[in-house]
This record gives sequence, C-alpha cells and structure tokens, in this order.
Amino acid sequence: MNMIGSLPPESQSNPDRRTMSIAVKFFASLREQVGKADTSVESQTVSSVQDVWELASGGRPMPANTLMAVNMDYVDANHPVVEGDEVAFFPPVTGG
Amino acid sequence: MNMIGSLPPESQSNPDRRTMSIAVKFFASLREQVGKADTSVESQTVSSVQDVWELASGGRPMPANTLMAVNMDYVDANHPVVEGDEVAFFPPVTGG
Amino acid sequence: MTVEIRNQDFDPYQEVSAYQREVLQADGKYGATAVFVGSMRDFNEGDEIRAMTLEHYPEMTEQYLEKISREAKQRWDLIDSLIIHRVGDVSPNEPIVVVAVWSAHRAAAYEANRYLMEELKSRAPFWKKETLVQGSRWVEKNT
Amino acid sequence: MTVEIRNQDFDPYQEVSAYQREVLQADGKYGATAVFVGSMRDFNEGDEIRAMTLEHYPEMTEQYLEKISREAKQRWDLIDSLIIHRVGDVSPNEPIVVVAVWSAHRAAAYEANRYLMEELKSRAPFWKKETLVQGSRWVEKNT
Repeated sequence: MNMIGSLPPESQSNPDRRTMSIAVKFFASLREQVGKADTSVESQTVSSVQDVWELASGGRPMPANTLMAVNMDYVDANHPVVEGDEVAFFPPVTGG
Repeated sequence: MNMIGSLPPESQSNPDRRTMSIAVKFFASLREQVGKADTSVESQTVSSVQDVWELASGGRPMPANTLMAVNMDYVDANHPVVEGDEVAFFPPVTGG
Repeated sequence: MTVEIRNQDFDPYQEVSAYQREVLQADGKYGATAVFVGSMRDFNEGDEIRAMTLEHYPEMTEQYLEKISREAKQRWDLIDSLIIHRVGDVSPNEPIVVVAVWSAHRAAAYEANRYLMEELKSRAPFWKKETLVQGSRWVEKNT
Repeated sequence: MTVEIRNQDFDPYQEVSAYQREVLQADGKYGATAVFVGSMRDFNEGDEIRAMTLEHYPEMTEQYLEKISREAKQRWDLIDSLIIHRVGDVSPNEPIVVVAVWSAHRAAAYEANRYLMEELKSRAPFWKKETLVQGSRWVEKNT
C-alpha cells in the first residue's frame, strides 16, 4: 500500500476528495445475505474497508467473524482503500 | 514367558539341567561377522540370551548396540531362555 | 511448486504419480513423499450429506495457496510441493484436496504437508455448502 | 489393518488406490487419508548409491508391523491402515515403504501415519546394505 505512516487514513486515501471507484465482492453466506456477488461503490468520502462495507451492504451490521481482503490480501476493517481497489467480504473459510 | 518372579533366572529356565535346544539367528552385519545366519545351541547350562550369544558366536564380545529377540519379541541380554526358544541377534534396524 | 483449482472430479493418486513422473523429474533425489487427501464424507455434524458445492475466490485462492507453498519451501528443506483443490459440485467420497510434498528426509515432508493443510483450512478462501436430505446449509465449523 | 512385505518393485499410489477401492470399502466415511512413501535415494552420507539390498527377519517383521498397526488403531480414531515394505534388491528411486492411514478427520491420519513410520524406522527388523561405486556397506544411521 502506498500510504504514509502518521497521517489519519482518511486524509491519506483520498486527500483531495475525488470520487473513488471501489470494486466489491461478497462470497458464500455473505453473498446470500447481502444479495449480490459483485458491486462497486463510487464515493468521495469512503476511506476504509469498513466504509466500503457500509455503502456496499446497504448499511447492515457486519457479522463479527467477517473476513476482509483488499486486492486479495487479508486486511482488517480499518485498512484504507484507494481508487481502483478490489475489496472482498466473506465468512470464515471452510476449504480442505 | 512362564517364569516365576523371585527365583534366579538360571534355576527357573532349566531347573533340572536337561539339555536345552535353542534356535539362533543372526542378521545383517552380525550375520556376516559371526559367519552364519542360522544355528542352534544344545546345552545344559545356558540360561539367558547372553549365554546363547556366547555359545553361538564362539565367545566373541557382543557389540554394544546389538538388539536381541526371543521368539520374535524384543528382550535384553538377561532375558531367560527355555527349550525350543528362537533367539535372534541383530544390529540396529535401518528400514523404511 | 504447483497449485491447481479443479472443477471436475480427479484421482489424487494418479495426479501425484503423474506429477512425480512428468513434472518433478527428481528420480533418486527424494527419499520422502508425504501425501494428504481430504475427501468428502457423507455425514457431518450428525446429518447425512447428499452433495456439496465448493465456492472459492478466483485468483485470491490460487495466490494464497502459492504463498503458503513458498512459505513452506522457505521453512523446510523441500524438493517440491503440489496442491490440487476441487471447486464446484462435489459428491460424497470424491476428493476435495490433495497436498503432496517431496523432500530428501521424512521430517520435512511430514511437517510441511501438515503446515500446508492447516494454513489451507484456516485461511484459503473456499466455502462449503452442504446439501442435506432436506435443504442446504453453509458449513461453519471447519474441523 | 494390512501389512505386506514385497520382494518386487511396486507402485505405492496404485497400491493405496486399489486398497481403498477393493479392501477398505468405506466410501464416504473417511475424510482424511495420510500417505507416506519412502523411496530409495541415489546418494547417502555424501556417496553415490548404485543399489541396495534390504534384509528382514521373516515373521518377526510382519508381527512387529501388525503390532504397531494395532497400537495406532487403539490410540487414534482410525478407519484403517496399510503398510507395504520392500525387501530384496532395490534400485534408486524405487519405493521402499508406503504407509497409508484413513480416518474421519485429518489429525488422526497425520499423527498415526507419523507414529507408524517412526516406530517402523526405530524398531522394525529391516537392514539396508548399500552398493557404492566401489564396494558395499551396511547402513548404520537410519535418519
């Protein structure tokens, strides 16, 4: 990530309040709950993965065990997002 | 084994000094050192696996890491022997 | 170091055998091969399972499996590893995953294989949905 | 619970596959199969190895392998196990041993497989004699 350490994430990710476009994916039970697999958010105020969830899920509370990835790397909900990121939300994994 | 606990092994294994016949096997490097794979000892005085080694090997010292089995169960050199036993001597195992 | 996602049934033993013969080409170099096969049971949590659908996150799944394969190779003295994981509709007794690890000595093969499976189970983005006699459910406990 | 000593080359993956299909007959019951294959390397202790002869103690070897198979089954929740071990003249890259363990869940399969291999290596009466470029030697360190 091309963030700088000490600034608050919001001002880093979108310093001049351009409209960012973020691709969003939901998998498995979250896909069924939210009712969509793929969507995108376009916003001037989104700065973290948590913000993306709120916009993309229609404001529903995030289940406690939700896993999140930005550009296919695991992150937590505070992780900043930038224009063009792909953010994914999914329940605990059950492969193998 | 049909031994009784407190008597010394010698008197247990051959109480009335009959001649016992013990089958003996050597494996791997011990077979090559002793120069035979199979033999038997016939004796009135043999009472332990150690005694069997001495008779069957022609009195050579037993290598420190020698493994011993009586009737295909691992034992130590003090283990008593009885008529009809099969006693085997072999070096550390290297299977697998 | 190979990772494959398959959407059709496969024979894990033929896969390992073929990989060893055609790709690994390390005859005489490996003394140890540890193979784990996870296959679909017809019961879970006390219920009969008729079928299963395995969903994954295309690209992230492969990247994650490649990452843990690289980590295993850094951590143990391995010659190679192979992971094949099934997605899509799976029937009872079909293999879900095969992990194979080749090394000179057995400790590395055993330990790396277990490591790969534990990492795969805990973090690789796959999700199972079971079809029961009546209805279906997402698997929640991945024991 | 099967133990076999073989004096001819064999394909460990075909053996496990055939056993599973023809003997085990537990389709849908096992979720985990752990397989270990030990094969002959063409180098050991810094020397090139041309061939190997594997000696064993007929009957004691089988009894010992059956004993550890029973012990594993008592200690872990296993469905079945298979051990095949080679004896006689072995060439580089040929399999020496295959151990396969089937269970409902993976921990039992992994742990029991490792247990069987460690017990086999430390106590099963087999001995390896290596043919070097010049001469031959008994293997002394069984790493």
